[in-house]
Parts: sequence; structure tokens; C-alpha cells
Amino acid sequence: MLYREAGQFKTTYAEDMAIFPIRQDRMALAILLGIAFIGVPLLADFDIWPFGSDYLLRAILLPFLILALAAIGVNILVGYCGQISLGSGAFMAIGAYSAYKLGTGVHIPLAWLGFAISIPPLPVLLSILLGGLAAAVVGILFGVPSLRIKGLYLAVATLAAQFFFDWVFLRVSWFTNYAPSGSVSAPTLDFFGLNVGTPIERYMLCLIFVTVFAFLAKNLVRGNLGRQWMAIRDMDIAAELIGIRPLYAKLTAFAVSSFIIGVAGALWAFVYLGSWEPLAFSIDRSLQLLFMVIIGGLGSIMGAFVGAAFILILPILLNRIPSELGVPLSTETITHLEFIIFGSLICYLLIKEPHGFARLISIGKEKLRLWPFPY
Amino acid sequence: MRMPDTSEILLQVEGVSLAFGGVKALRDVSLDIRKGEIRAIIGPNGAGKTSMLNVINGFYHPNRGAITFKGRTRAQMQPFEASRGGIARTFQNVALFKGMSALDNIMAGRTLKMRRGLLWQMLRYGPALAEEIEHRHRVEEIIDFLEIEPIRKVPVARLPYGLQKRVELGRALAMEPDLLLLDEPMAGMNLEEKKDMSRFIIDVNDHYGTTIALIEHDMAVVMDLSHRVVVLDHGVKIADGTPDEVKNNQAVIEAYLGVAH
Amino acid sequence: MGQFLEVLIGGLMSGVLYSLVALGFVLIFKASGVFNFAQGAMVLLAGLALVRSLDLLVANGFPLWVAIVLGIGFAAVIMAITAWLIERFVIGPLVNQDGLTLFMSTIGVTFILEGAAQMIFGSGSYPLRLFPTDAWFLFENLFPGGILVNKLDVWGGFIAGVLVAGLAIFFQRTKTGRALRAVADDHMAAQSVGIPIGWIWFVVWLVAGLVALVAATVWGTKLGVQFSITFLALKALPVLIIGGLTSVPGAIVGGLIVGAGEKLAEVFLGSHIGGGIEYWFAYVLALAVLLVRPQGLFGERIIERI
Amino acid sequence: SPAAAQNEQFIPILSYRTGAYAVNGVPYANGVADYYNLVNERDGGINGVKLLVEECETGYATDKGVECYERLKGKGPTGAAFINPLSTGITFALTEKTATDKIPIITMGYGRADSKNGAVFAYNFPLLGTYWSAADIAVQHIAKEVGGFDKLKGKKISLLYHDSPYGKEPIPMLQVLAKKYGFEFTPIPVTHPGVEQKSQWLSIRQNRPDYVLVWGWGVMNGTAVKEAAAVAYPRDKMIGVWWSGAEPDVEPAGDQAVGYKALMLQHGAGKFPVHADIEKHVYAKGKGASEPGKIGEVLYNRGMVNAMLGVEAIRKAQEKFGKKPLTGEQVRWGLENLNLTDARIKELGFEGMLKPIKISCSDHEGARDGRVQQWDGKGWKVISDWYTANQSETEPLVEEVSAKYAADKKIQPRDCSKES
Amino acid sequence: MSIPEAAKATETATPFLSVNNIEVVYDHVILVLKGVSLDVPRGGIVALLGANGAGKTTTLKAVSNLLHSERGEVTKGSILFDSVEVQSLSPNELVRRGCIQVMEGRRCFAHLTVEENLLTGAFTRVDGKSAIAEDLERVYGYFPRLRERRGSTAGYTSGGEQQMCAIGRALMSRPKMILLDEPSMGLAPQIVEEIFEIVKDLNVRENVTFLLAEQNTNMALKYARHGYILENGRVVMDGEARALAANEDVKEFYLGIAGDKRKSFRDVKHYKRRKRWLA
Ligand SMILES: Nc1ncnc2c1ncn2[C@@H]1O[C@H](COP(=O)(O)OP(=O)(O)OP(=O)(O)O)[C@@H](O)[C@H]1O
Ligand SMILES: Nc1ncnc2c1ncn2[C@@H]1O[C@H](COP(=O)(O)OP(=O)(O)OP(=O)(O)O)[C@@H](O)[C@H]1O
Ligand SMILES: [Mg+2]
Ligand SMILES: [Mg+2]
Repeated sequence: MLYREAGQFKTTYAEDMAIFPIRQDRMALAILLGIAFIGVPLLADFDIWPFGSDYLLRAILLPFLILALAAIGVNILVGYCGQISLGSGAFMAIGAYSAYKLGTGVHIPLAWLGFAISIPPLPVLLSILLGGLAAAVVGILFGVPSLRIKGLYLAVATLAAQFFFDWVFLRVSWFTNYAPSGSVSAPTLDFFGLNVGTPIERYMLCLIFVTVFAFLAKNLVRGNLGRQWMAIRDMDIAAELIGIRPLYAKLTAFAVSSFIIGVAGALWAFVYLGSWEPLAFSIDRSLQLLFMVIIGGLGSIMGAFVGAAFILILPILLNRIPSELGVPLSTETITHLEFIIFGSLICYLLIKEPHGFARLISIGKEKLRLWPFPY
Repeated sequence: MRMPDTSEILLQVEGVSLAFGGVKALRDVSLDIRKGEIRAIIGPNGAGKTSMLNVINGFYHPNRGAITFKGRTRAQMQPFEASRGGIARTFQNVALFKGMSALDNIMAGRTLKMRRGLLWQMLRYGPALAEEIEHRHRVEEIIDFLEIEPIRKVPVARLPYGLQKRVELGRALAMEPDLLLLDEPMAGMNLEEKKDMSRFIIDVNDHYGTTIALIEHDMAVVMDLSHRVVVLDHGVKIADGTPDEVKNNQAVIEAYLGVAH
Repeated sequence: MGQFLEVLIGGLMSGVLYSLVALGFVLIFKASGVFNFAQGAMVLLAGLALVRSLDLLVANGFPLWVAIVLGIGFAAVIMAITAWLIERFVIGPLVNQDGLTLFMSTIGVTFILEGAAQMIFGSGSYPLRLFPTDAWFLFENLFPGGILVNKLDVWGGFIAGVLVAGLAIFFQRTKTGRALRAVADDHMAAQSVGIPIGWIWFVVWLVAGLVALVAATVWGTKLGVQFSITFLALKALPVLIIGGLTSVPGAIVGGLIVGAGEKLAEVFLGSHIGGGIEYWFAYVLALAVLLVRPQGLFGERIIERI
Repeated sequence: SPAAAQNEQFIPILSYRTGAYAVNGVPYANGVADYYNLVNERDGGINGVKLLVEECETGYATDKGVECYERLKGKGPTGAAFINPLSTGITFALTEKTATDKIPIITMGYGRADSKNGAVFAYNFPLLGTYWSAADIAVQHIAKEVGGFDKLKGKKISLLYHDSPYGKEPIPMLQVLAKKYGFEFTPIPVTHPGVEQKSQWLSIRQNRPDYVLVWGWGVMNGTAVKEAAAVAYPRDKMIGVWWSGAEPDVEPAGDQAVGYKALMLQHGAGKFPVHADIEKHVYAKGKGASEPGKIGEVLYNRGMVNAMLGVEAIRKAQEKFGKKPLTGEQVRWGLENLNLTDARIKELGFEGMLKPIKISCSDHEGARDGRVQQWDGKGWKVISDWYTANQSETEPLVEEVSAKYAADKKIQPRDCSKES
Repeated sequence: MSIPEAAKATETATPFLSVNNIEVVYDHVILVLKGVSLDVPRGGIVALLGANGAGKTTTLKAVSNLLHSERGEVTKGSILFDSVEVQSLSPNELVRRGCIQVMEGRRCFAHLTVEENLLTGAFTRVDGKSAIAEDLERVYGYFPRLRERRGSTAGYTSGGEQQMCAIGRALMSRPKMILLDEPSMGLAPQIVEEIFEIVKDLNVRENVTFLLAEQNTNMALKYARHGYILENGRVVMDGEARALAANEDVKEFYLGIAGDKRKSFRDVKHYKRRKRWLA
């Protein structure tokens, strides 16, 4: 009786097409946003446990938000458009390094032409967004082979992007402003004169980014373009025969996805790490993002969040449990156990629900709807 | 039976041959489809019927021959030409988008008609929303017409085969085609459902004037619905004419019908 | 010229060593359509089981050859148990699910194997000396310094050749080979015609485990048995897709192409643009091949029919 | 009891006992843990303040390292005394954070070379030697082997390096030195984790450099030695940095490693009086972290030295701030004023492992001495005298790079002449 | 048509297959079968009729124990095949015991050739190569079109060819009982006749039992001896095939005969609301 759409009549298609047509869902979302936007800052402000220490903000929520954003990007490509990509890390890196260059000033000496291209350091917000744009452009470029290469073959082929850009940012010292170690650090985070420095400020910044992009992404995937992506994913030949252009659909998916991933990469570098090297965007990151999307549920924006939480936070929790309980285990054993348990949970979850958390949630809702009857 | 009032030729296939390695799927087949008619293509299994449809909408490229559609002649069709030119189709092995709801599947059929760009869709505001709603109206009409209201939001993978076929027809109708190619739309249906399907086909043909090319193995359906029938066997056209002519054609009886129906 | 030949030969050889790892992928993919992310972890597990039991036996006074035989036997048993567990508890219950789900489950398996292998057998670096690791210098009268050929590489190549021949026969036209391919196409239809999927998968994972063991003997000799051995999987991927995910001989050919290509690129191109290019070069090579043949050189055609 | 808990000094250990670099991470972490344990077991802590230690596994991954740091930095009554990430990548990521959190970051023998300049990097302590010092020492040793600096002219020296900030650090210094002495310098990158080096060594076989410096970590070192053997490059022309000169780097290669040389971060392998204490007070009670047979290995000893320097810094700080748990800011003072004389080193049982070390505001390195050791198939043998890195060579680069950092980060460098 | 006496004689009191009041749930929440019971006598031919989505396919999958890989499960009731509880047998064990299913939708192994497809059907057989080769010939005899296409990759063959291939593949296992799901779908009229003749032939000569889900009610009731009609996951009517065929409702809804005359498809009324039996 708690969760039922009966009695909620929709009289226009606009109402029927809302993100959450059911009132209870809307309320749940409002509560969640309320906690995220008001609750967390308040708690942190009053130093109430567990937000008193920076730990939760800086070590958990910040990476969670940024990786969830990246996962949304990956989900658009993999979950909605069906193009498996293992190169997401590279696109994060492109976002990060482009934003870094733009934020610290671009100088391209064209000696043989007798002049140089110089762009003064751009404001941080603009550099981050342009970083995303750069990632989108490269994304389109690396999306072109997807017209011919499909499935797992494409997945492995996207690794070319991953390794190539790892190498580029290591080797081309122009990108790192000729830092001797190849490690660079972010410019100070000034947003319209506001310096974003404390953990809670950083958290709010990321939260705003994530909320806005999640909303835009949700709009896209439930609109015409989203349907084209899913059509390509589900049956590309039929899609083509009903007039969907694979070129356009796939490349827009690559572009939008890379854009979001690039922005997330810039945030990861600027807001979370502060100082980074290409290893921060290695193949491990790409895989991690893919795991998030699969576990969360392919083709679900909310799934990206749940998946990010599972893949990012669960290992940390598992790792912490023994020391919190005071069980005397060596870190080595703890880590090995963490691996074993984490792996087992992944398998267990998949066996229980091969389509990830998103499906689990929708089945849960369906059960709630039927409650108290089993079916 | 009422014949279509025009004899204008919408599509003409001339001398088309198609081979896959050693398999000759089509051998020098010519046929025409007149505007407004229901044209059936029949023949034994593996005769090349589906291949013919694939040639018409550009999925297969014939080795030889020419295709004239709406007055333009070309050696082969391209899928985008076909879809933009107003050719829609359903598939023999249901080719729905499995992960999407019935509604979304049909909405996808309207891709060609939707104009708003990426940025508008991202905001889903103003013109983008208006466009979405406008097309939703059209799609709801189709849903209503096909009587699939209750399954609008069900993921199509969960639907029984028969309903999937209907959704697929809906998707094709959403394209508002001039020429509708139906590949065994009634396979796997019982009589009642076949009747429904027949009704839909006739209504589409009558009310919208849509030209229809139909492959079907149920002879009763074919004979009742179609204006003209072409018969293929082993890639060769062996007969072409009104249902009655075809029914009594000796070659057809031997190759396909067996006992006279 | 001498250097070119040397790099070419060295590249071809080291490519074949990757093929050893790639073969494991091919086997499982061919038989169940599962892209087995855990292949690297299986090499680690097999290697650790082998080297640790070997050390223990030698320390207890067994003669070396007895220890080797027993050690390999022990490692094989471990791989069999692993195969059984994976089939029973992970892949078995996931029959008929789509490729990405299965892929993800093998990632779960990877975590479990890496954790368990190191917890049981230790996370150090353990030297393994089964094959000679020095080199021959050929044609010393033709080229100054001769052309260097690693003995280990030759051994690896030889073993890979034998494996491929054996596996190719296994897959070719035997009843089980046919059943394996049927399972890869459609789990449920295979079940419906009475193919015992569980048993088939156990056998395949076992064979993949044994291939991992073989890879571990060669790579363990080269690197020492240690965690880094799992990274071989990444180097095996371009090999795998160049050859085609479903082709056993393709794994070898892919290895030859990748090995030669990346080594030549690194030596002759890398020095001009800063070096370290072989990782991405292998993948770009793979990309180039796929653009021409989307299913790899010897992979099964991707069926497009409507 | 709560009262006792109040009298504890919290020290986090960031370690990696799993993953690709565990082979080298484990002995190091063991040394660190054992020494803290020794201080508690033998002395009852530092002047009665017990050491409370917690390990956190980073797996050598930057983001995990950041998480560990955030998790542990606030623990204990006064928070972390200092942090020791044992990874150049994590060091880079934490440098700014530790400064705001006021927790010193000790990077003994690694980290960013420019952070030696305490005026800019108030909280970074690259004790005992940066990579620029290491590069300088290595070149000094080569000069000695070839018979003088003037003989370096025209020689070919290659650097085989781990393609990461860690491996790249020495490059600018070596370029400076190459210019100065006229040797030909070629950097050769090896992609992480370094399991595949065939093409690198085939190039080396062709170019025949006179020396190959190895800046590797983990599996890369052992593989380099084996590949060198395979192409018959003389092992005694290879010189590893001090992170490429421990037992796990050579043991897997067996006989092929004989002759391989490596720099020493002052100490080498072997047992010293402090080891006896550890065996007596820690291992006898069954509280040791390591396999007993591995006590005294190079990386184990390095972990111990590292822990000892931290403990001594706390002790120093207690002199000023009182015998109680101290904050990171207070420990930072202790570090900056640390002055270990030969006598004190002997007292601590480290005689023969260390030379005196004196840290100051402008010099967070404290000492820049090293020796060279060689593997003889069974153990490491010291084969050289002490070298001291030439400050006139390293210092200009330190100034230049740290000034740039200060400008980027808008840091006002301290005036060290005014620091006590 | 008359029921073959020989077959009738072998029918025994205990049914070969008996489905007792089963309930099937997909995805833990979608209840599809709501208590279906049916018996198939040894050597019988039983037709399962019903509209789209009535649950025919689900019933057959429950019998061959293939549901769990579709995330469905039998939550109530029991299925006995040859007096053994089906739930305790694996699908391949069932095939070994002689119960094979021809799945709906021509699930051929796309990458195998037609002949390889047929041979996989013989996987469980142990009676030697020559017996298998003989049966292969027999299948080619039934479906000459398959012989023509024996070397082609099944994924590229036409829909009807794939359907023949799927049926032929099941025949290759020499089953005692065949669960046929929509065998006539997509087949040319002659071939449909041919298939039903094969059913009759196998039934009479080799005493093979059939349970067939079929939309072609006409044909099904002609060849079957018993029929069950499913609606919405329930059995709403069952009985002798002849009795069913004579039923007025069945005539109208399934056979399209009203007042003893077939109506043209052109003239059908547009049913807005269909009449349904109430369960
Ligand atoms: N995997 C599934 N998940 C959820 N629901 C399913 C699934 N498979 C079938 N169903 C539902 O079960 C019901 C019965 O389906 P079933 O396929 O058994 O019908 P059928 O009688 O064989 O129909 P048809 O004549 O179309 O083949 C349908 O309503 C369908 O929506
Ligand atoms: N892409 C292809 N590659 C190889 N052979 C093909 C291909 N497409 C069709 N064929 C072959 O061409 C012949 C005609 O096939 P088609 O699908 O057109 O038959 P059909 O008339 O539709 O038969 P059905 O009634 O069984 O659907 C068949 O023998 C088929 O195997
Ligand atoms: Mg067809
Ligand atoms: Mg069905």
C-alpha cells in the first residue's frame, strides 16, 4: 500500500513522461537531494559525527561523486549505446590535462611561422568544461572505428586510446608544463572569485556538477537521441533500416559520454587529487568505471550511482571492518580477504540479479507494488 | 475485392540477381509494386522472399539488376535512402529493440521525423518537449489502433511472440511509410490473432493508402488480403498475378502449394 | 641488418610467449562466449601452486625431477579444483546471461583468485628455474656480435606450438569440440539438445587452467612467480583480437604479429619519439587489423542477418 | 584504559603488502613496524608516550593512498605525527594536503627532489637523499671507475627508468651532469610494471652504453637484470638506484645477477646492534612482523632507519613541547631540528648503517651520502667509499624548480635565516 | 482421421508426463502460470493451444527444466516425467532419458553449419557413428532442403530452413518424447503437412510421445488425440481433440468457423472486446 501509483492520474503526456511519474519516487528523490544539498553541509558545519572529520567528505563522498559522474558518462556509451569501452580512463586524463593546460595558460610557439599561439589562463570553470569538450572531440575520433568494429573487439580496440594517451601525457612534456617528474598540480580553484578550498566546498562543487549532469544525461537518454542509442545497442541492423544513422548515433554517444567523462576527469584531478600523473587515469580506472556501470546496471543513470558506491566504497568498508572491530589481522591478510569477499559479493550479486542493482531496485519496486501479495 | 484505384508503379525491381558464394538467392527476378496495392510474395522456404525484401530496402546489394523507387532508378538501394524515402518493414525473426519498452520502440520509429538537436533534448524544455509530446500523440494513436495500450511500458523482451510482432508493426507504422514491407507478420499466431492482424493490414492499406508488400505462408491470408501475388522458387520468379491466377498455376502448385487450397 | 633481424626474431618469439596466455582466453571464449578476465589470475594461481609446492618438496629432500613432477601434478589438481568451483558457483548459475554479465562475473573471480592465491601461497616473488634462460648467438660470422636468440623464448615457442596443435585437434570435428562451439552460440539451445553445459564448462576451465599452468612455467622462469604475472593478460589482449577471439591458431599468429610489430616499433620508432611506445603500438596495430577484418584474422565471422 | 590511551602518539603506516610491488613493499613495511614495536617493547614508548601504530594498505595506488591518509590522519589523541607514503605518486598527491593539515610527510630516499627546500616545502622531508643526489652519486662513482671526471667525456650512460614520476625524477639532474661532463645521456623508459623489457635491452645491446643506470621498482628490477644477462650486457656496468638494490631484485635472477651494482641509501644489508634488540624484544615475544630469516635485508633495514628517524624527531620535539603526544606541527619542528650525531647513532644501535644527519629549515634532506654495493650471488658487498652529492650541482636545480612551485601555488617561502 | 490402434494400446494408466498444478514466476514477481495441470499418456499426441502469451512456451520450458536460465522458477506443483520428478534432473539428463524440446524461434547454433547443427542433436547418443549417420540421412530425407544447404552456416539460412534445422536437430537425439513449440511457424504449407506427417509417423512407428504447442489449431487438432486450451496461465478447457474441434467456442475463436463456413480475412469484424472463457 505504501508504493502504488493507483489514484495518481496523469492527464497529459508531459506528466506521463516526467522522470519520476510516481509520486513516491519523486518524494524519495527530493529527500535524497535534500540530504545531499542541505543535510550534509549542515552536519559538517556543526561538526556532527561522522561528518566532523574530513574523512567522509574527502575520502568517500568526493571520489564517490566524481566517479559516479564518470560512470554516468561510461553508462551512456556502454549501457545505452552498447559500445563497450575500456578507454574511459584516457578520456578522464584528456579532460584533466586539457583543463590543466587551459587553466595555466596555453602557449604554442610556432617558431617557423614566426609567432606563437598564446591563451591566457582561463577561469577554472571554463577550463573544466573545455576539458570535457576536448575529451569529446577525441572521443568522436576514437568512436569512428566503432562503425566497423563491434562488441568485445571494440572493447579491446578502445584500449588503444587508453595506452596511447597514458603515453602521450607521460612523454609530451608540453602537457605538463615541462614539470621534471611529469607530475602536475592543479591551479587554485577559483569560481567567480570564490575560492573552493575546504572539503565541504569541494563537496558542494562536485555535487552541483553531478546533479546538473545527471539531470541533463537523464533527459538525453529518455529523448529521441537516447532511443537511437538504445536501438543501436539492441539491434543495430534493424535500427539502421528504420532510419537511424549509426554514424550519428554512435558518434554522439561517444561525444556526450567522453564529454562527461572528461569533466569528471578534470574534477578528479583538480578537486580530488590536486596533483596527479597519468597513472591516476590508468587502465585500472577504466576497468573500475566499467565495473561500476555493469554492477550498477547497464542503461540506468541511477545505477551509475549505486554501482559507483558499491565498487568504490565496499572495498574501503571491508578493509576497515577488521580494524574497527579490533580483530588482529595483518594488513596483508585483510587485503587478501577484502579481495576474496569483494569478488564473492560481485559474483553473488550477479547470480542474484545479472542486470545489476538497477534491475534489483526495479524488481523491489514491483514487489512493493504487489505487497502484501507475493506476485 | 476492391482493387486499388491507381496503376502507378511505386517500386519496380528489374532483373535482380543475388548470390552468396555458391548460393543463388535470387536469379534475375523482376517485379513491380503498384501504388496502394497489397502485394504478396510467396514461395517455399529458402526461395528468396526475405532476400527480396532485403534488396528492396538496401540491406542486401544485388549483384545485378536495377531498382526503381518513386521514379528513381539505381543499381542498389542504401538503407538510409530506403528509410528516408518512406520504406518501412517488419522482420521475420522479430527485430525489436529488446531492452526498450513497447512505447519506446514505436517512438524510435519516429526518429526520422524528429528534428530537435542534442542541446535542446538535453534541456528537454520548450520546443524539445513540445516535439516529444507531439510525436507521443501520433504514437499513441498507433498504439490505440493496434490495441496494445496495456503493454505500452512493458519491456518488449517480456512480451509473448505475437505481441512482439504487433509492436514491430507499430514501429513500422510510426515511420508513416509509403511502402510497408511485412515479413511473415502472422507467423506464430492463432486464428483470432491473424484476424486482428489482417484487420490492421487492411486498415492501414485502406485508410492511409499505404502500399504493402507481404510475405506470408498462410495461404488463406494471402489469398484473401492481397491484390496481386508473386511466387518465387529457388530464387526464380515462377508466377505473378492475381490470387486466383496464382492459385491455379500448375508450377506453383507443384513447387509450393502441394494440394490445391 | 643484423639488429633488424635480431629484433624481428626476438619480437616474434616474445609474441609467442603472449600467445600462451592468449590461448587460455580463446579456449574459454570459444566454448562459452565468456571473455575470461581471470586468465591472468589463473596464471598467477597456477604458478604459485607450482613454485611453492616445488620449493617445499625440494626443501624436504626430494630429487628435483620428482619434485617437478609432483609439483606440476599438485598445481594441476589446484587448477581442477578451481575449475570445478568456478563452474559450480559462478558460471554455472549464470548460464544464458549476456556477455557483459559473464565478463563481470569473471572479474569477481579474478578478485577471489588473486586474494586466495596470495593468501594461501604467499605474495612474494618466487624464482622458478625450469628452462634455460641464457641465449644463443647465431650467425656470428655474418653479423658482428651475432643474432641473439633467447633459449627460453625458443622453449616457449615450442611449447606453444605443441599446445596449439593439440587444442586445434581437440576442437576440430570432435564431438566435444562441436558441442563447445554450440554452447558458445546459444547456452539455452545447447542445453535443450542435451549438451551437459556444466560438465563442458568444467572441462574447458580445466583446460584453460592447465594452459595457464604451462604459461606460468614459462613466464615464471622469465619473471619469477609473482603478482605482476597477472599483467600479462593485458599484453595478451591485442594478440587475442588480432588472431580472432575464437581461433586457436589465431592466438599464435596474433602473437607473432604483435611481438614483431611492437618490438620493431619500439626499437626503430620509439627511439625517435621518446620510447615506451610498444604498449600502445600493439593496440594500435590491433585496431588497424580490426578495421580491415572486424573479427580478427581467423575469428568466426560476425553474423549479420535479419 | 582511557588514560593510557590519552598518552599515545599515533603513527600511520602506509604500506603495500599486496599487488605488483608487494615484493618490495613487504620487507620495508616489516622493518618499519618492527622498529615501532621495539620502541614500545623495549623503552615503553618515547619517554613514556606509547606509539600507536596502524597500517593501511595502499597497493601503491594514489587514490587508495589518499584514502588511507584521510582515514588515519586524525587518529589518536593528537592526530598523525607524520606520514610516510612510500610512493612518489602518493607523495605528489599529498604534498599540498599535508601542508594544510599540518602533518609532516617523510619521504626518505624518494619523493620530489625539489622538496628538499624546506623554505618552500615546509612539511616535506626527503631525508637522507633525493633522486638528484642519487644521480650525482652514481655519476661520481662512474667517474671513479673510469678514472676521473675528465674521462667521462664521450662515454655513453643510459638510464633505464620506470615510466612514472618516480623514474623520471633523476632525468633533469642527469641532463645537467651530462652537459657538464660531456657524457652522452640516453633515457630509456620501461612501462609499468616492467615485465617486458626485451626491446629496451636489444637497443642497449646495439648501442653498447658504458653504463646503465637502473631506476626501477618491483618486478622491473629483476627483469632488467635477467634481460641484461640474456643480451650479455655486463652486470657490473649496471648501477641501480637504492630502490633497485635489494634482495628481491637480484635473487630471482640467480647467478645472472652476480656483479650487479646498486647505490646504497647509506645503509646496506646486514645486522647491527639494533637488530639484536629487535630479536630480543620483539621476535622473542612473537611480535615480529617478518620471517625471522629476512631480518637485516636491505629494504627491512631501510624501513627501520625510516622509523627510527621519525621516532627521533618526536623525541626531539618532546624536548621542546613536553613529554606527551604531539601534533604533526610539533613533530615537524622536531624533524626540522633533528641532529643525529655519530654518538647518538651508536647509542641507537645503528652504528655502521648511518652517517650523522642534521636537518635544517633550508635543508630537509639532512644528509646526501651514499655508497655503492655489489651482489656477489649470496649477498650485497659494499665496494666503494662514501660519496657525498655535490651540492653545487644539485642546488641550482632545487632552487629553480622549487621557486616555480612556490610561484604556482602562491607560497611565500620562509626566510630560513630567521628560523631557530 | 482415426487414432492408430497400435498407439492406443500402449497408453497405460500412468501418464508418461504429468504436470500437476504448477505455478511459474519470472523474475520473482511475474506470475505466468497459475496452476496448470496436464497429462500426456505414453505414446500420445497432446496439443497445447492458446492465444499469445497464454503460457504455452512457459509450460514446455518448465517441463524440460529450462526455466531457470530465463530467471523463471516453478514455485508450486510438480512435474513427473516417466515417474521421475523433473525438477531434480538437469536438462541434459532429461534429454538422456528421452525428453527433448524444440524451442520456439528457431534457436539454431548460428556459427555452426546446418549439418553440424544436426549432429549436436546426437550429442547424448552412444549407439555409434553409423546409427547417427543413418538418422542424419533420415532427417535429410524428411527435409531435402536441408541436404541442399548442409554446408551453409546456419545463421545465414532462411527462417524456414532454420526451423527445419531445429526440428531435425531434435529428431537426431532419438527421443521418446518431443516437446514441440510452434513447429509450423514460418514453414511453407507443404512442409507443415510434412512435419505433422513426421509426427504421426514417429508416433505410430516408434511410439514417440508428443506434446505440441501450436497456433495452427486446425492442424494440431487434426493430428493430436488430446488438447488443452490455455488462457492467461490457466487451463480453461481440455478433452479429446475431436470433442474440442466440435466445440462451438473453439470453432469460432480457434478454427475461424462460424456457422460451418470459413470467413474471409477481409471480412473479419474488428473485435474491440474479445470473449474469453472465465477460469
Ligand atoms: N523471461 C520472461 N520474463 C518475464 N516474463 C516473461 C518471460 N517469458 C515470458 N514471459 C511472460 O509470460 C507470459 C507467457 O509467455 P509464453 O511465452 O509462455 O506464452 P506463449 O503462450 O508461448 O505465447 P506465444 O504464442 O506468443 O508464443 C507472457 O505474458 C510473457 O509476457
Ligand atoms: N546473408 C546470407 N548469406 C548466405 N546465404 C544467404 C544469406 N541470406 C540468404 N541466404 C540464402 O538465400 C536463400 C534465400 O533466403 P531467404 O531468407 O530469402 O528465404 P525465404 O524465401 O525468406 O525463406 P523462408 O520462407 O524460409 O523465410 C536461402 O537459402 C538462404 O540460406
Ligand atoms: Mg524469409
Ligand atoms: Mg510461445
